[in-house]
Amino acid sequence: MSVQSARRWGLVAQFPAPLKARFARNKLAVAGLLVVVLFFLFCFVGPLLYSTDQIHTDLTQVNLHPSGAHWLGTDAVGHDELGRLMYGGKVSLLVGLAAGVLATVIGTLWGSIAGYAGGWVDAVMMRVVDAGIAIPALFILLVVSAITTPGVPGLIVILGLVSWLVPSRLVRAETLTLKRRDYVLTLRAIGGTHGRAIARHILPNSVSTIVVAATFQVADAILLVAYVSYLGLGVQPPSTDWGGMLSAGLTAAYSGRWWLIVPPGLAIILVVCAFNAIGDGLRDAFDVRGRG
Amino acid sequence: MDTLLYLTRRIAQALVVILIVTVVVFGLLHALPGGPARGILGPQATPQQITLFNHDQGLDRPLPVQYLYYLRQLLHGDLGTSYTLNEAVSRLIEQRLPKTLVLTVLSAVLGLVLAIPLGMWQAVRRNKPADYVITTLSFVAYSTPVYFLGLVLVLVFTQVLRWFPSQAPQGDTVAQVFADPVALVLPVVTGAASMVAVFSRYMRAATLENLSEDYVRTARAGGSRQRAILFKHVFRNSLTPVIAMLGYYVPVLFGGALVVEQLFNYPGMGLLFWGAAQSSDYPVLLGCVLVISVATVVGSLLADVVQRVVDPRVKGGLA
Amino acid sequence: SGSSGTSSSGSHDSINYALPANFTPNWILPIGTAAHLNSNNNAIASTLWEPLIAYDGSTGSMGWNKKGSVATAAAFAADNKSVTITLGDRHWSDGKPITSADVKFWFDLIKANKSQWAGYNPGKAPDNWTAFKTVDARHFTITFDKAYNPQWMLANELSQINPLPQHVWDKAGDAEKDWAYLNNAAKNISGYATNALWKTVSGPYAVKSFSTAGKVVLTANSKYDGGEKPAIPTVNLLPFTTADAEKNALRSGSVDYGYIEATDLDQKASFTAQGYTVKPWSGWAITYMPYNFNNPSIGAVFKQLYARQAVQRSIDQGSLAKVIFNGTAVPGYGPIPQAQSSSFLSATQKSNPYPFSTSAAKSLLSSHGWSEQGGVMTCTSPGTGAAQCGAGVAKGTKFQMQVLSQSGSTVTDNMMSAIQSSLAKTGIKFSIKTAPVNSVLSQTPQCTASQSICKWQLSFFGTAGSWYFPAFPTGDSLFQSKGGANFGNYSNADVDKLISASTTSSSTQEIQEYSAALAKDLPVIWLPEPDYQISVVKNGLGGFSQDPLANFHPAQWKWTS
Amino acid sequence: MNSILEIANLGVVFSTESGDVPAVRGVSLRVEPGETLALVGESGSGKSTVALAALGLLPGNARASGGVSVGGTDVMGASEAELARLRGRTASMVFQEPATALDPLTRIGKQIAEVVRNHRDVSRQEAAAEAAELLRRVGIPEPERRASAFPFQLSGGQRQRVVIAMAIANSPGLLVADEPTTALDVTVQAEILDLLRALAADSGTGVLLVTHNMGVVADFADRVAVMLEGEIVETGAVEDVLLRPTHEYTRRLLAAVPRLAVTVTGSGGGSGSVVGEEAEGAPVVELRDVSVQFGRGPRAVRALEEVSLTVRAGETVGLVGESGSGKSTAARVALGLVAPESGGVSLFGADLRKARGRARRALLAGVGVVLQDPVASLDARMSVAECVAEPLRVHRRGMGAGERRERVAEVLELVRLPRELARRGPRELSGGQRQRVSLARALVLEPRLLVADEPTSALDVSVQQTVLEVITELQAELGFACLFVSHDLAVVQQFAGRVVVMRGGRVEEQGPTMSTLLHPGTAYTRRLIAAVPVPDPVLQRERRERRLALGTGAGA
Ligand SMILES: Nc1ncnc2c1ncn2[C@@H]1O[C@H](COP(=O)(O)OP(=O)(O)OP(=O)(O)O)[C@@H](O)[C@H]1O
Ligand SMILES: Nc1ncnc2c1ncn2[C@@H]1O[C@H](COP(=O)(O)OP(=O)(O)OP(=O)(O)O)[C@@H](O)[C@H]1O
Ligand SMILES: [Mg+2]
Ligand SMILES: [Mg+2]
Repeated sequence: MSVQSARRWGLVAQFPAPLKARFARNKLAVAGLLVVVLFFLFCFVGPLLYSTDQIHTDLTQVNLHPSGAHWLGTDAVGHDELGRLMYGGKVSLLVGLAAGVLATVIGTLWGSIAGYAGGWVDAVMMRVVDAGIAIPALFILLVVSAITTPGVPGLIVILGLVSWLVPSRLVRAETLTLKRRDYVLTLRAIGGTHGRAIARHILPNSVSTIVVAATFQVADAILLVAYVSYLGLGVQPPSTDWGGMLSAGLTAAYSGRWWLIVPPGLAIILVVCAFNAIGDGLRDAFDVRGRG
Repeated sequence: MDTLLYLTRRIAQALVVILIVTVVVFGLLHALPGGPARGILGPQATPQQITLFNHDQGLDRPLPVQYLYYLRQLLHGDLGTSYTLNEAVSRLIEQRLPKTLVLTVLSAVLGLVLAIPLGMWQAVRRNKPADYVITTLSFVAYSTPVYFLGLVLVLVFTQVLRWFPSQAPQGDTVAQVFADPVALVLPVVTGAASMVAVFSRYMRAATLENLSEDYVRTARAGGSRQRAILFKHVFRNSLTPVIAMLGYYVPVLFGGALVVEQLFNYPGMGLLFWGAAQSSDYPVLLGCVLVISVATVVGSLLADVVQRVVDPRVKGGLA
Repeated sequence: SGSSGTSSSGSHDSINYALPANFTPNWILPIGTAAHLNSNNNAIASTLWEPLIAYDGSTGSMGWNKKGSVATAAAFAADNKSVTITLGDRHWSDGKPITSADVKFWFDLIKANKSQWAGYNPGKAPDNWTAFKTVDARHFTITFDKAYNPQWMLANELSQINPLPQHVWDKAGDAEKDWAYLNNAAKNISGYATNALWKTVSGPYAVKSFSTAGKVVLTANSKYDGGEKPAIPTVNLLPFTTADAEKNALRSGSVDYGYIEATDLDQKASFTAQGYTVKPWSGWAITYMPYNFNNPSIGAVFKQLYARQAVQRSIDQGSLAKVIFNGTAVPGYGPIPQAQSSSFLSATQKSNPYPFSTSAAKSLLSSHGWSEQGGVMTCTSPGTGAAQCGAGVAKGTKFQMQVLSQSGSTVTDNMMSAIQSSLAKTGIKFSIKTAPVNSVLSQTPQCTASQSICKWQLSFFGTAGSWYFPAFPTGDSLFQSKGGANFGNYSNADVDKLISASTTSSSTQEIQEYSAALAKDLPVIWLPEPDYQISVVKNGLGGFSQDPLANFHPAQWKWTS
Repeated sequence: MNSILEIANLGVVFSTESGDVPAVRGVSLRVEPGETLALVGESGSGKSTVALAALGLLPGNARASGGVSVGGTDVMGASEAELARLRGRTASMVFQEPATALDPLTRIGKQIAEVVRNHRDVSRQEAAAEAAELLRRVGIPEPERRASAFPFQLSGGQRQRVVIAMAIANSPGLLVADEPTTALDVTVQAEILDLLRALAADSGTGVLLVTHNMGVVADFADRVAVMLEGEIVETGAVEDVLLRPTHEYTRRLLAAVPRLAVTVTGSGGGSGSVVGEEAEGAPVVELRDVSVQFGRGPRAVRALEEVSLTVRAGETVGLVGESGSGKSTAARVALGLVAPESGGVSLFGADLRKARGRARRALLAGVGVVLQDPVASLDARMSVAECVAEPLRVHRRGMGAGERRERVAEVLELVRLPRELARRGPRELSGGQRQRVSLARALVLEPRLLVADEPTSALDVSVQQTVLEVITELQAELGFACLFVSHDLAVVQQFAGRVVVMRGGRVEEQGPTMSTLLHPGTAYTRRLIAAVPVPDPVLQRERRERRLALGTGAGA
């Protein structure tokens, strides 16, 4: 059952068989995959089955308890909460996924170039990364969001731009060891180009590092979206995301309106957990050492 | 000698990093449209007052001049004066930083003290139920937004159970803060939660890796018990990579401190920073970012140095 | 010491008052620059140095509170071109009498340093005060440049005067040097409780401690001989980082006088059960969203009155106040605060000339050459004719606008969502961008169409009310052409005339006309005025009413049980 | 019976993702006190598995059947606590890899003392003193001072001695040594074998020695067991097995062992020597006074100092010397992978450092490279075909896919690899196959220069022989120059026409192989040759005596 569900996921299907098997053996990872798939279905297919108006507010229907008409009640401006969960989930998942991937792509390029070039190029590029790590992301977020409206694409770019640093360090470290591998040296000794070395040897061999980093980046990005929304820098109405829903719901914590807090809170926790578990499973699966 | 050379290099690098930070931060701040004056003086301010403000703060000069001026001030240890708080930035930091340090250091210590044994234990019980349970818990701890976790803790422990006060200690000095240890519990726990999650994962991975090292087999062949091998050998070998991560964790700790300080009414650096961002208080913002980046750089420097102490191999390695 | 961590002052010898979220007191001097003199610092300063004329709402209605003033009478000349003021028989805490010299000291300081002074507005005080003449130790005369409405002069100008202890503070005998000296001394917060300069006070309280983290302890001034004798010996003013932190403190009972947010109103019962009373505190303020009439893309549309009417008619202030604000806001239809009854309010404004109706709004647009395309109203019939879009509106212009709105408040976010939704029903696309309030203010300046900074269209900075008036609610800097706070460059010659008339003539006729004119001409989008704060007050604390000018008056607080 | 080790009908199965691997089947053997049993056999035949089973140290995925008893204790049935009491006292083990066998963060004295205190109730000081004494016994100079060294501060040979010191700390009855010397060069190897021999003689310790080096077997063992595919195929006294093998596999194994000619009468000399002595070809690669330094400051390593050497067309030059003497570095300098600090390098008469772009590529197109480590030389993510085709993709860009496939198949055939292998990944090959793939890649462009760094180090002797034959044939056909790096003097003697002996980054001596190796000009070369064990127990015994007489002053 679990192996099958893992197989259904496209990405896994491309991995060599033992990898897939090793991933499938990690029960948490498979559960994580299942959760992610379910949430994607919930957010993208769910609205077809349970349709609600998420564009207009309805001030006559605010703060209603869960009922047959509104399975999870309504929020402070009259949106159906279950529908909102799907609607906001689209943004959270999309932004998380895209920002995580963007950060990984930038980090991978930066890190592999720095690591491969070495010398002063590496020194300069890595000082930039150090400086990036040393500047609080919050500061960048505040400044950038003061300049431009963070729509969904904007948010993706901003979050991608503040979170590529860690993957870039990882990939650089990986590149540093890979470029000294004998097959790269052999290629250099017979006159192969740098581009070929990076494209044919270094990147493919760091793919495990990169894929694992990407998974964790996605998890972190979803959390970051939530954090950013808490600070009031998230997407704007009529759009929303789970973080925005949660922080808006926080004010209702003492009013007993649990349905405004628990569902988005759980959704965030579950999805972030799930991506972490997948990342963990992938790392285990790629890691040939320490088995058995 | 070697160490000295290494340290000089690292410090030089750190200075370069901080210089880059000041340029970036300064540039970004001044890229903001509108300038701070209207925000600081409020809607009622007259255009004359705004001009006067800009002149007083030197904001009417060309940007490079302002930057050089700022650098010169910095070299004299002067971080400028807050636009809104009627204090020198250095004084503000002097007042707030120790409070935040108390919180973050306690959180970090608590986090590590819990995470390290947990991670080792998980590695030993790999893929057993205990490992799964702790892994799941640490994923949950990591995945819960800090503000949500804090809210839940406040709700449960201060409003329902009433075990702890809802506010962190309200004293202004470190000594006063420590005088009220009960009030420190919730803020410290909130700050430590994600730390435990992250570092127990690191520790688990490092321990697993070390357990498959040849030296473990050698020790076992010499008749050492599992427990002795874990504590005498694996522990120290696994700790080094974890220490290396600590340096880069400083900014994350500060981010967490911001939320904790908000939740528990504890005016420290995080709130100073947040308040300054809200009120366009550039000198304070610059000061805070500078402090955080220096802390990060110093943190990773310290982590390196500690690593050199713990791991004799590192000497001469990376430099 | 961690006093606020424990329970509130059971002894009735003290009171714990929660300051607004994220505000730390940091200025003691009753004079200073705009950056220092915000209303909370002001409130603390006025309890230490009593104002000459306390013109506020602390007695229950807007007027001159003589008990809290140093002056006892103000006699305007028949031509309304000067006033002669009588001081009460009052003394500084060091025993010296309060004399005209102390007022003149203030007058000279402000005259000489007016550009630095927070209260300065060109053409207004002190520019329009031409002379200060000391009659005797307790009488003096101030002459104006022309005739003024005495009520306006008292409420908005003379009320700013604050007698200062000249015998202690006049170190140099030179107004400029004294200003610099005093401002410098005030820059040392840690000296507030110790510096001898701040020990000579005239108000009901003196500073006992003033922590740099913002906690202020006031202690009753035993030498106080004015009308507002302090009833509680010790007043603790407590800073809070966030409203949530403050509410947690309230819930655990460690605050006697705090506040909650509109969204918390349904927890009223839990606060009542804890021995609190919930008392909304409404402000003497209006709330609005300015249009940027100079915006290059949509400014021309904003200039059309029918377009502004369509917008205003799409906003359901009644529902917003009731649902979003939980009843803690009052709909406002014009430039005069409506939470309090006053003689300034016109019948036109009160009766709401543009009641909510999206269908009416829609037909307004359709009848002026707009038609809906893809859900958004689009100008299809440009021109200046009666049934056309109007001057400057090009064919194909879409009725879409963006507001730069203050972040950090759930209620504001909800209100914006609701407005967005109802505007959409009219066919007006309304998008929202949020930023911290300071950022909003910085990014929505007065501008001309060619400036890059002029891209803003609508601005909202009124989570806690957009504009707090002095006692006399004139609109001179708000809606007068080129007014200092007329962000959107609204300009209407008739209104300009009414505004100047309201400050000079001595009847309320002009200001009522001004109220009616702006209620009809819609210089901004009128929005509900939220309460200044929803106070939560320990049972047994009484003897005061909450001042709509948003100042607190500790001397009025009493433990009654 | 009082055998110290008795294994009866041992079977071990590993469970892996791809199914169960039966590694050992029905192995029975015994070791008497004071006796050395050598376990030999082809790579992957289960030698290490037997050794680990003897101490109950099999990894978690192994299932064992049969009986193992050490000093009367049943190892299979024992609890972890019982095993802990047994290990390090009754039986102990020396592992193959000295680099990773020690805890990098614990001082070596403490690690030895730990073993002592595991089994004897002695104070810390006493244990420390004993550790120092053990270090002295294994021949580490200044043992008191060295006891406080960390493993990384020791050379490989010294580290291996520390592991041995740990193993003999409690005078065990049984010592299991799994390839204790493979990672070490011959001089150090000889010393360690002497040490083990002394131990066996002094304290009557029984030794189970796992090795693939027949010289070591001849030097050291009393009896030999030969393993093939998890089973023991032949057992007997060392003279019998090595000199009169009965099983066909044993015979094959012994036939492939390269023998170092030690007298002038020995045939020796491969094809290389034919051209070698005249040395008339044009210089293909030339190092002139090359110095190389790694690192900076006080930790700098001078890897090469004023090294000059020339390889001419059609000639094979053997580069020999002890480990760390700079052989690989010299090869890398020749390839342009390491920039010399001073001195010059020319390739085909041109200065590689000055060549740029197209010219550089043209120069390098004539170079074939086999680097030292066969595992690291192939990208595990490529198929064999892709690996071999890579030089074609770099230099013959116009070549069509079909043509390329043809050429790859051709070369694979040259190195005696079946065509089907082309689709597999490097991980799915044996070590020997991998090394041949790497050779195929070096030959695919028909090079004018082949630089081969230990191209046979990881191979079984039988595979090694095949590979060397291939290179020789090709050289005869293509006439390329060959720089051949090896620490195995026997191989070099067979294969190279000229030999360059290196020591500590300098060229110690060079000359035609035959004359240099038979009449070495320096004491260093003599010592190097004397330390090579020959796979003949009788001959080897004589050689050992002579070597000891020569005096091994060289402390590691
Ligand atoms: N942990 C393991 N898991 C799965 N298979 C293993 C494991 N260890 C060894 N094997 C397999 O068992 C067989 C025997 O391995 P072993 O290490 O005993 O060989 P060996 O004779 O020592 O070879 P070598 O001379 O190369 O060291 C091999 O086929 C090997 O692939
Ligand atoms: N990249 C490097 N950085 C630092 N030192 C190095 C590096 N490569 C080699 N060395 C050092 O240079 C010296 C010569 O090394 P080299 O690899 O050439 O020896 P070798 O003769 O090939 O030894 P082996 O027989 O073990 O392969 C050694 O001391 C080695 O430790
Ligand atoms: Mg083996
Ligand atoms: Mg080498």
